[in-house]
Amino acid sequence: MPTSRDWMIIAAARLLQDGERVLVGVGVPNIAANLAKRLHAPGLVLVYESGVIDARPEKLPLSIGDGTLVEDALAVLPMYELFSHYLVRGWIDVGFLGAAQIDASGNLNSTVLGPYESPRVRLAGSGGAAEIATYAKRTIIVMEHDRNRFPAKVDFITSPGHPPGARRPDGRGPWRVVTSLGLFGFDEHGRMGVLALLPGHSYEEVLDMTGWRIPCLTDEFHYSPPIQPEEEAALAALRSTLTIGDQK
Amino acid sequence: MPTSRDWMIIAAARLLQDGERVLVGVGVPNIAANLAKRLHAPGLVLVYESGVIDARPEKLPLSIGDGTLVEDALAVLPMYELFSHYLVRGWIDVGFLGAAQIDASGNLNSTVLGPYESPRVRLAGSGGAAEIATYAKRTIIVMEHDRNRFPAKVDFITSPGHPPGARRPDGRGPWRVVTSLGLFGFDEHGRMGVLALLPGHSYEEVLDMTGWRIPCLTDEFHYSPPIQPEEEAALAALRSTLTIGDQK
Amino acid sequence: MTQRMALSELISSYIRAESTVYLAGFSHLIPFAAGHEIIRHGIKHLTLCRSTPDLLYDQMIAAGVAAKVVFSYAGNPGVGLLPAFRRAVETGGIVIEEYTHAEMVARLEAGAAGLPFWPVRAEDNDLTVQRPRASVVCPYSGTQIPVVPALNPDVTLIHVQRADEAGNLYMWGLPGEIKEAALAARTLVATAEEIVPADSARTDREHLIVPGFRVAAVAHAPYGAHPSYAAGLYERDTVLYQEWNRIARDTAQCNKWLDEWVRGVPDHAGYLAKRGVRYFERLALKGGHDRANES
Amino acid sequence: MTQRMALSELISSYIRAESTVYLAGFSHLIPFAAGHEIIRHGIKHLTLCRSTPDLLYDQMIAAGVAAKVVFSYAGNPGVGLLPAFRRAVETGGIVIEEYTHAEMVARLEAGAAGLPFWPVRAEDNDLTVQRPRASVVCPYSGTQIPVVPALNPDVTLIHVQRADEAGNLYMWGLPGEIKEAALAARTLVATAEEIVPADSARTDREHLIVPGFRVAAVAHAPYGAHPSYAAGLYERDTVLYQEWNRIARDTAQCNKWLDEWVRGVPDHAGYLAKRGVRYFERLALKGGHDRANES
Repeated sequence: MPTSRDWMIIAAARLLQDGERVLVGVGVPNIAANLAKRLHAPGLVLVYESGVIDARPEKLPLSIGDGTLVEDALAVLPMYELFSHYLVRGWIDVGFLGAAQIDASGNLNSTVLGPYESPRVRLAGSGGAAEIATYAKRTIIVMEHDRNRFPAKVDFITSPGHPPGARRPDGRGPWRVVTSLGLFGFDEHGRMGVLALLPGHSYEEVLDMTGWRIPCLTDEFHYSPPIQPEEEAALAALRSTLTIGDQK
Repeated sequence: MPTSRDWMIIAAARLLQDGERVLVGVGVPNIAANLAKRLHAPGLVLVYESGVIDARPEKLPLSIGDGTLVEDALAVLPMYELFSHYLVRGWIDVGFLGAAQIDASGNLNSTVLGPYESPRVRLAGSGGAAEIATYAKRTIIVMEHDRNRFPAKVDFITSPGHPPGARRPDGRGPWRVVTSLGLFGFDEHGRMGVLALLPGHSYEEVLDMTGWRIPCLTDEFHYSPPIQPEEEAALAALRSTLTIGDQK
Repeated sequence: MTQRMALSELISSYIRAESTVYLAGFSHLIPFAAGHEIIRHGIKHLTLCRSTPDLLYDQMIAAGVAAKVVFSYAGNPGVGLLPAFRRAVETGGIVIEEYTHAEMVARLEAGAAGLPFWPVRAEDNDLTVQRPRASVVCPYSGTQIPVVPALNPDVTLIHVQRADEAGNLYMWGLPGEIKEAALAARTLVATAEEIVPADSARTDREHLIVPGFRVAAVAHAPYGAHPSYAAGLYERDTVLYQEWNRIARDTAQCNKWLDEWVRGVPDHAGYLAKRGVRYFERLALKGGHDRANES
Repeated sequence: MTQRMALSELISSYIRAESTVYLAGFSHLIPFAAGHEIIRHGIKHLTLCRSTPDLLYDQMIAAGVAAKVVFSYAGNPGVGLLPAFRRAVETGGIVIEEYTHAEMVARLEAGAAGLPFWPVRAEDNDLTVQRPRASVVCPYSGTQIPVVPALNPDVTLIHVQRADEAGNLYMWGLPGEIKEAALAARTLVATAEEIVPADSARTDREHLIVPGFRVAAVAHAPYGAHPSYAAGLYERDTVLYQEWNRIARDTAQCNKWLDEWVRGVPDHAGYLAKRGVRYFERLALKGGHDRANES
């Protein structure tokens, strides 16, 4: 039986199109991007902030600096060149990120829970997330849906989302959010809303797990198609490339 | 019989010390640096503005971009890195340059004879000469001695020499000038003067060929030692590495 | 010219209390052997810089070496957060100076070029609320261009797969910001998996990271990046990354681990001996050194 | 994705009158075949950029292609000056915009990074009297830092030893400012000595200069850098460099040469056929392609 985490990974993978250049963040986005490449998007160009362009990992990489990303990559650049010559110049189609918190405008927090000067939980920090979220042509965020992670306003803006009252004018910024409950988009005011629900979940559950009154952007909540056998198999195969102890 | 050009090349080569990093300019400096490396300075680190660090050319390179410079080099860098990370950061001991004109302050002209806007002779331009002359720890200039090439004031300052009335405070700037007539240095006011004469030449000849009243910085005009057999042989051997038609 | 010395001598010669050090590495080539030697020497009040502080910096923080961390991403790669770093930040035991990756590497570019600032393309976020970002006015376009200040570490220490006797340093695999950190340093020192005769690596110049004349000293440190990996030589010892994640949540456990594996061994050779030769064999990559030219 | 096309089609598709073009190359890999094709197409009023204009730009100036040259060193390497360039500058037949090498490559760095200016370390000289250099005030140190404006050529055209079908471009030997010029371009096109199947050069990534997605079009042009050289493949045809130095001093001789070797042949294949296969054999380096991994 696929878990809601599996659903989230598969739903995220489906949003990536063959041939796109995707800058892959740590954690669930990494699993989803590698899954997409093994399913419908073999020509997906996996780019990592570690400097790797067009990785073809044999195994599921444990981190963005895993050696498996390097082995058959097209290019392995100094970080400076990747950011300066590729990301901020607009050569990345999709920023594919996780975060600790997201709010109604798609602001992401990867830095701190609580006040910056006296944190309740100190997180890892931006890494490349600030520039990825603002310079990729569009951003897809993947994260577990939980009330603490979906506050009305994030504790700290690591990666700016849409500005107050409007979407970014040039198409950049948050485009889709995939969670363990459903699929979300952004209206013309740059505010997040429900596009579809994953099987077994309800709008009421989303409302309960979200820190603001999140609207629906569609009348059709059904998420389709269901998980396909080949998707489930590919995810299992991807996970099986990890040695015992590395499972995630 | 060595010509005065041979004398100039050998006298220039003698100024380079084993282990120094020398940024080698086109023309005579290139011959002299390669000669030094084959004589007393086998550990001389030949650096070229083309990006080559520690070249070990089999043949006398025809230009700073000659393939022979690349073959056994320690490093072959993008030009930007060579200038930005090595030259202007002070990692070059000796700038070793030629020029079309030099004046009493050691200003060099490689750009134009006559006015810039309506040139009598348009030359090649700075290339790296401006930065080499100002960021190497000291500069040695090698050029044929001729009244037109030794004016009181150059037509155009491509590579700034010493400022008016003083030497550069940090030791940088013109240190020695080797010509077909003699060896020259700079006094505490940053003005060029005679250090030694090549055999067969006189102070009167220098005065005649120089566009200002160039002083003597020493009482001892004798240039010693005379050309040694191994120097003459090494220069001949170096020239013999060129194929017919490439002789210089 | 580069001096060759024992790691212990290198650390005592070049790493001073209160200095700003950049122990480089990116996922691989993390200079663990050198960092542990710093702990052994009891050097204090360091400012530790790296875009990606990880296990090593967490251990150095736990050992009380650091007064400040300058960074852009502090995580245990593929495992989670850094418990000692978290504790230190959450309790105010350490000062942090935080950037994005793009800003951090731009700071090193400025340092490498000998310029006091570097222009970047960047939007404001809450980091720039905490640490307002300066800007300059472009004289051509009239626009405000954000800038970051140069970072010139007092000492950058890098670990490489190969050095030669002349101090030329060669590495392969992910470059991260290793070269920029090396070039920005006031003083650059290195540890190396192997030290080969001068000039014997000369045909491998695509992997030269800096020429020997930039390198003050080099020490031989086989498995000097363990438990991180060295591309082409050995794999990451992920079990230790996971183990630290548990241990480091408890100060007493931390200290016990440091006493056993760092303070309790005389030097890096002692560490290797304590782990045992067989321990490292299972981390060795097939092909070993021969893969240098592929990766 | 990169389109593969004939050189003639590439030139007519991408090189427009009055545009700013950077035919890159540094001593080697000068895109002679492409430049000659531009002459054949009769394209006019180009702004030609390169740090080191050489024989090719001299021929293009002689052919009346250029309105302006942006450069830092205009010489015939190892031979002397550029007669047509000299004549054009001395008679006012062309506009020049002149920098030092360090400034010129800094302009490309700015272009590659998408920033409007770049900071440099530089002193004033008479070039900056002719073309005053702007500066910005460093917000940290308060010092004036000289800057140069970004250079973003409308089209950069580079010649490489190898392209694959996906447009990935590989080169080896002196890099000069080739990569920076490629990255700064609004549109990047290339000619290549050989075009290999997609991915077949993937193990050679130290020599990748840009990935295919940055490349609009690529054309096959064997000996496309002749009479300059292509490291590892063929040597410079120095006799032609010396010959041009004599020919180009006289306008009529210049035109006669251009009529014979450029305008008088239909395309690059025609040029190769006119020279003859045997002609190129003497320029071939021993070892040929196998030397790629050494240089």
